[in-house]
Amino acid sequence: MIKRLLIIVALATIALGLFPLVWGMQEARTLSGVARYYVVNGAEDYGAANLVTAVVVSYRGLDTLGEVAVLFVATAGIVLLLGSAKEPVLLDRKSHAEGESEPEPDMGTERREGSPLLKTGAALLFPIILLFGVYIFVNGHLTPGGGFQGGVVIASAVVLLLMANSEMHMKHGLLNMIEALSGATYVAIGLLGMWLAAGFLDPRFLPSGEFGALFSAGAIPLIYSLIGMKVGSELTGVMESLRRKA
Amino acid sequence: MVSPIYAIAIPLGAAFLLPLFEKAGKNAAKALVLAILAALTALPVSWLVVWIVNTPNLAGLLRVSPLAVDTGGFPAPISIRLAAGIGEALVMALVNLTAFLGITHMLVRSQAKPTGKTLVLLLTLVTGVNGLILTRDLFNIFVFLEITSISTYALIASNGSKRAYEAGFKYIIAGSIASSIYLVGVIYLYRLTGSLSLDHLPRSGGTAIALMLLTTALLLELKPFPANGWSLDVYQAADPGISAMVSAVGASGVLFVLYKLTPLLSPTHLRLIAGSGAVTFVFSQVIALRQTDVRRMLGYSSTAQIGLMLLVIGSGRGTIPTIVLLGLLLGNHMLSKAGLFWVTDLIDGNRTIASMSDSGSLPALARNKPLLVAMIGILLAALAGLPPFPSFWAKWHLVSALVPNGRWLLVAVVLGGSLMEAGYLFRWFTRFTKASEDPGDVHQERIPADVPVTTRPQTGTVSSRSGKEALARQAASTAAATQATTQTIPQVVRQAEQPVEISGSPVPTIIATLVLVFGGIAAAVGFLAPNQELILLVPLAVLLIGALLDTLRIPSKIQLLLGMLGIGVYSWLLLPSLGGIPLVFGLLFLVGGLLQMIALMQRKGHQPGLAVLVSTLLFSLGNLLFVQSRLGFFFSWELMSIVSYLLIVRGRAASGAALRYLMFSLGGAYSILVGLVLLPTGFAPHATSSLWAGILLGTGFLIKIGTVGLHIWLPGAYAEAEDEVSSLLSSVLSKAGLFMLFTTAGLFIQPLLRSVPGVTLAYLLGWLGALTALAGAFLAVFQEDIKYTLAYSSMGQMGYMLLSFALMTQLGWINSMYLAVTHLLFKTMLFVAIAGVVHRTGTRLMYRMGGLISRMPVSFFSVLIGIIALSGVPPLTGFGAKWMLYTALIEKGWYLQAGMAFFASAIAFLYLFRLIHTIFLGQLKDEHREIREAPLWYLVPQLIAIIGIMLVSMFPNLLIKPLEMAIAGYFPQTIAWQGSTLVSTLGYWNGNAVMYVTMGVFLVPLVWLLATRRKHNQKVRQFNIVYSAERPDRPQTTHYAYNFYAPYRSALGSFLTPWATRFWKRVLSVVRVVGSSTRRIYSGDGQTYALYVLLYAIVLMLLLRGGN
Amino acid sequence: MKDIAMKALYTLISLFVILNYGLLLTGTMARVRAKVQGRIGQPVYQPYIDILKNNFLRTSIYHGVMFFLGPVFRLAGGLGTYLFIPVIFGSTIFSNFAFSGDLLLVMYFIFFGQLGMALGAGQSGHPYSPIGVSRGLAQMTAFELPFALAVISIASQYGTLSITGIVAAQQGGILNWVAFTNPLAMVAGMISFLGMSMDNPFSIVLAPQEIPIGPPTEMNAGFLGMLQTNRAIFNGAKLVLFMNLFFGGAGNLLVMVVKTFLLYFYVVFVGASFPRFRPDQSIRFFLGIPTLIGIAAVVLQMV
Amino acid sequence: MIQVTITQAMTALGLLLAIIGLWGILTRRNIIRIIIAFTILDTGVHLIMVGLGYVTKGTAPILDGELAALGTLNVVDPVPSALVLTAIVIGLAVTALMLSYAIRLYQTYHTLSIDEIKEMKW
Repeated sequence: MIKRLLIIVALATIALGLFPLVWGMQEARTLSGVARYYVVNGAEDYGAANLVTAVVVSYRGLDTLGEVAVLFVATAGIVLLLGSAKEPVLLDRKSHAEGESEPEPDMGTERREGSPLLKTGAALLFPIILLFGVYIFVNGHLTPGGGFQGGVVIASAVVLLLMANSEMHMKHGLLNMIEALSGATYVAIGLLGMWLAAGFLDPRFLPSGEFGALFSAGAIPLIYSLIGMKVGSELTGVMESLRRKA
Repeated sequence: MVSPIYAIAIPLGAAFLLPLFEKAGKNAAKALVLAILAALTALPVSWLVVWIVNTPNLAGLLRVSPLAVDTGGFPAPISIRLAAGIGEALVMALVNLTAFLGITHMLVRSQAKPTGKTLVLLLTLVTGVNGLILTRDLFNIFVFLEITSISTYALIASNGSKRAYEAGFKYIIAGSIASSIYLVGVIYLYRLTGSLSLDHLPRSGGTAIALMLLTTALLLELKPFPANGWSLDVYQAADPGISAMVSAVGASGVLFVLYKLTPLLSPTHLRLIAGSGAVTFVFSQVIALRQTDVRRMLGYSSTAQIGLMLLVIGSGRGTIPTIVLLGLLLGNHMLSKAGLFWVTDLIDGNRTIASMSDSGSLPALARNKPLLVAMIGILLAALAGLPPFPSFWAKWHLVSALVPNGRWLLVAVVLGGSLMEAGYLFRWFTRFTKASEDPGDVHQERIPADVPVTTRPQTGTVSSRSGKEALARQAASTAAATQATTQTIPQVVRQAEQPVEISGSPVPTIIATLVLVFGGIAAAVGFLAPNQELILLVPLAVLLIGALLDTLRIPSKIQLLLGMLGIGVYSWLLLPSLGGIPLVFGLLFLVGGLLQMIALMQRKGHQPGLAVLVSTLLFSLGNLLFVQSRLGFFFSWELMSIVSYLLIVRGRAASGAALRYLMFSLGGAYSILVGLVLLPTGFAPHATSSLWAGILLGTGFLIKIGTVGLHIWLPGAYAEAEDEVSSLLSSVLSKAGLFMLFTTAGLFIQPLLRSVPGVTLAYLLGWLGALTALAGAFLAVFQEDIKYTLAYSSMGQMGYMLLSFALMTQLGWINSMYLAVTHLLFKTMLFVAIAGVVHRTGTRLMYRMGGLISRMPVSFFSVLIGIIALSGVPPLTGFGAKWMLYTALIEKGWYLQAGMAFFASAIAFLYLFRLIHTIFLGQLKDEHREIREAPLWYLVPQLIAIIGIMLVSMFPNLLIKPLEMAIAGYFPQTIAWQGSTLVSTLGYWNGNAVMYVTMGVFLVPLVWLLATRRKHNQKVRQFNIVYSAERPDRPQTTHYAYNFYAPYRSALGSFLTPWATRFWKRVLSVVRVVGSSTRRIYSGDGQTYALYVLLYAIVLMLLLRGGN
Repeated sequence: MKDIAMKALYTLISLFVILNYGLLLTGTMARVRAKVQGRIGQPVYQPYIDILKNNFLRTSIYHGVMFFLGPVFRLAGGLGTYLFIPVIFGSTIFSNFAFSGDLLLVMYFIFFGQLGMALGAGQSGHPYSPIGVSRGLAQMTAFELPFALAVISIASQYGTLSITGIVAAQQGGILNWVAFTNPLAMVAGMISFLGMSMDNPFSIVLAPQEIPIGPPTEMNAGFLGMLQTNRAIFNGAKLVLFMNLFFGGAGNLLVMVVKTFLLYFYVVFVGASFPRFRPDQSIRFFLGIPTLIGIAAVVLQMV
Repeated sequence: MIQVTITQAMTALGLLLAIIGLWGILTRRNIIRIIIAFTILDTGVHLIMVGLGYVTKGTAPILDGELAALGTLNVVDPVPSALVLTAIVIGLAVTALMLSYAIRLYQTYHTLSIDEIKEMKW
């Protein structure tokens, strides 16, 4: 009870303490600081129409590399947690001498087979969603969207498929390969930027092309594509791991 | 120079590719990881090398322009910048080295080796930390923070244990809240300044709250007390290899980020950081005292160390740059803490080493794996901040920075916490260094259970029937018990000596230890060189050489000979350059030490550590004689303390006593530390001084002397140490404190002593001395254990020296040194003779001996001379001391002190007679009928000491005149010489004449008796006495020895209550209760921890408001 | 050379006088005590007979070297103590060896004999000896405290520790005695003296009547004779010391005899009037009132 | 009448969400609910970030014809958007990891109640 009271007091304090900060913050009338620079010079610097993309992939490219790494770390962590660690012995279960490969009908809830509607719909939609995902990351430097968004869309396609076919499994080897190679290539592109252009992750070692075209803005589309593939494969892997154990 | 970008790009790329390498072969992946970590270590080292080569001096090195790299092709505020300055390079090198060793450790151990994803996560963890260190962008910091955190979250679960899952989940909850706070802080900061680059943030007032949010989040990531319950579970539950990485590597990055933020922060922020660190430091130490799981204890210690570093970051500018201080502390912490975690991993067949409980102790470890134990000792010493390890120097400079600013609370926190830390760390150490029969706690003296304690005759005689029966029963059972113990002991030992297996290779731990050692030596050279005091490192060199000899298992005799040779040469070179008081004490320390070493020659075979420690101790005592700088002195003093601790801990049942010794020594050393810092211009003669410096220094020295109230370490340490070592401690080492009192008084306290508060101090000191003399004598009277008797006797004698010193008159000081010299001689005789007796009889309990005069006449003679010299009976040296003492006291007008001293000296008769009687006179025991005289190596130093005593007795001016010269000029002359008569203002004393008269009056009756009675004399057998109307046939029933002064005990009643011991026990229990009740806040509930995190943040924000 | 010969001669005279005086005093007091108890008592010359008898016994049992040396130590202690005290103020013959040390020397030399005796008795192996020693030493520590305080008080009063100096300061009339100038010190000292004499009520150390207990339990024949000789001399020495300290010393032998006789008579008087204390009682006694008196004496000198 | 700007509205909403999230983290017993609460907290923070990046009457920072008509500088700040993108992904990663922890905890402790998951303390 005291604890509950303490929580209320704490949250009230936070609310009261931060509210003036929130409420008193004047809405910006115009851009200032680095943002102004980005907006003014973004197109010129990298030739990317989507300034957010320019910021994400190039100006603050290191953040994005880190972000990819975070996702990668989380994937690795999930695999470590759910995949490789020793199987705990569950109540009222025979010991799992058979090993890891068998999918467990776990948690007392049987995994149901997808309905015919879901199955058909999934089969129909899967390539379209996949294509949509690719579209999103390839055009990341021009329109809203980018590697992460595209990757997530791709992963959602896979989720759909997995929901439809409970017995289906992704090929881990292939996923790993895509993940590893796209990640490594990303780093390599970053290094190329350093060696061939002005700095690490500088996309301008490729020609910037015509402003607004698909193949423009240096290596940005390339990077976004790699990110898209990596994110897609990673999220797929995550889904697969979670599903297999849960 | 290689760009810092590779430090991120390469490991990250490798991490991405690692799954593919894994397919190519497990070893390929492992090799790749190790190679990358090696490269990461080499990278910052290469920068450092270039900088060092290119800059002429240290100051320039600290101002070297950092190696900056912008990403994305644009300069900093627009893009993210990485920069590596000297600090970054230093921390990176340390982090990567530790990580390299840590992963190597996990790969070469025999338990679960990291493969696949674990390896990937370890690599990303290191990458994240490198990123944290290098990046100059606030949001980028967040990204790397998350890489580090998420790697950690996942790694915790790597051993797949239930507890690890629990710990990990709690960690995530708390960590996520901290991240959210950080994000809010970053976005506000961006909104207010329009920039995220650390180098381009304007310092404007409006950002204080945003900065505080950042600071709070970073602090929370650093696990501050009390918002850190979740982190401690991690240390306990996770794989020790992972714990080491989390503790050593993970935290360093965040810590460095906080350091990077400091230029932006206001003094209020910094105060909050320092305060947070201080609170964390002290409470973590207090709670750590109560831990039973070593890993959790190490976890608390980690938290505490981080707190200390926060304190350093927050407390601002010091005498040396903060980054150097931080580097010292961080490097020390990382390597030692990781090393200790690895150790628990290495010897953890049944988790025994990771337990603080008695059942979990490993008594056999020290014997089976001496090198391993030595390694653990080094790691612990480094962690506890003992010289010469880096944190020792950091501690000195930290306190030097805090004291002048008057931040007393922080000083108290730092030193108090360090003391507690040393306490629990070394308590763990004793768990596996002690012998199996060692109870491990501190005990007054051990009377075996076969003595009927309940029927202790209270009125002092055994004439009552029950008393006699009890005595008879006791005798019978004693005999039985002795037999029984001799039979059972081997069994006990065998049972306890389970084989201790090292699982896996200790090489990485050894490398970490060596890096620490060499880092410490390098630091020592670096800090001592500016004062031209590199010679102070001689003891360290001796220690290293000795350790080498020990590793080669060179017999102790040879080692001792080498040591004696070394000390001889050292004395030859050093002593002629000294004069006055240092010369007197130089002779005392070095020549006295040589005398002690002779007795040690008795040891056969290889005695690990014995010779090297003794030699090192003497060399570090030698340091005290000529050291000039404050730091140099403190270094030597602490070195002396730790070496003597190690010497004591070698005793069979000494672990508890040694720990107590260490605690008091360190407490004293910390008091001295503050006192030294308070001295305005250092450790050199000058005319001004402060009262507090005097008091603090004095307290430190008084602890070493064993002044009453601060003495409770003394009896155990002297008694439980090995027998010859006791002699060394009592006769030589105990004078170190006295010497420093003389030195400080002579150099800079003297002006103070002329002032009014100084006079009061000296007066107090005098009373302390008198009380010490009295308490020592009284305590000695009632001991059954011979070594405790001698130990308390030493304490009493030191009391006289202190009293004489406090007089601050010519005669007083002469007497103090006269006592010091003669005490060296007669205590050597007594302790070494007793060592011989104990060696032969196998017991230390006096009532188990008796009648040994017939078996060990030389030892008896030595003890006889010793007790006469000690008691002050003319004509031997003791009387000179008494005469000078009382004369000086009465001259000074200290009448009551004189009365007390006289009473103490009368009490001394009691224990002295008891000592000689119960051992050498009375009835010889059956089991001692065949024993022989003490070994020759014991007799030699005794004879030398006897010769010394006799010489000084015959010709007191041989000693007194040089002493008079040594202190010439300090005080007005109050004594005069008329021939060989020493004349004071009150009386006179002619040592020669007394000697002749005594010899005359002794010889006359002797000749008479010989002439008249010789042919009538009839020697009878042992039992030819009539006692209670029968002839006794058992020595045990007839030897009056147990509870010898029972009437005195009953007469004194509650006067004998051990107040000091009680007081210190109370102090300890208060600390423990605080620890126990404080740790209740760690309820184990993840949500409660989250609430703490939140409340902590709120409190910090409120404090910021209040501070502005 | 002549000086030394003369000094030796004087010493012998001094010793001869004190020995005979001591023996006679012992005999007389034994007689007095007997009278008090309603007995006739021994002849006054009995101590002479005892010593002679003991010295001419056929056998003397002995238990070892230290046993043999014990009486030697004891007698040496008695002789030495006596010889470091100037007996007659201003007399060359009776100045003894007072030039070698002051009051402190005498106070500590008292221990010399006691310690040696205790050691000798210890080797006998008889448990009663160490029991006696343990009681004796324990009691000694207690009564020495008020005595030491009294001495300190006197030393501070006269600014000297030399016995001759103290006696000299008391010359010129009975009112100059310490007994009157510093009565508290005198009281403390005289109570200590009772303990030092080991007569009732502080006689448990020797427990002479009931059982043969005390340090000399096993001493016999020549050893005992030597102890008896010592008792006479040592007693004399102590009496002289107290006379010098508190009662103005003596200008000639007659005064010395009168004063010491009265002093000894005081001990016997108290002894005959009081029952015996247990050791712990006597310790507590001495550490109580007499010590407080001693402290008061010292404090009076300080203010 | 009080003029509520978009920034104010968004940040206030974000704060409200964050506090709701914190409330959930601190009071819910079920681990899954705690995780959900965590995502709410995250969303709140993200909302604050985006809200602070709003520029009055700004449009999306994509340089196309539409924007050229409005004037180049009339866009919202692209930096918070970029940061939020990163933050979202990181939040996702943490959430996924928490969920896998939840699975493991359920398997080892056979409960999802955080009350019963406190084996280690002090």
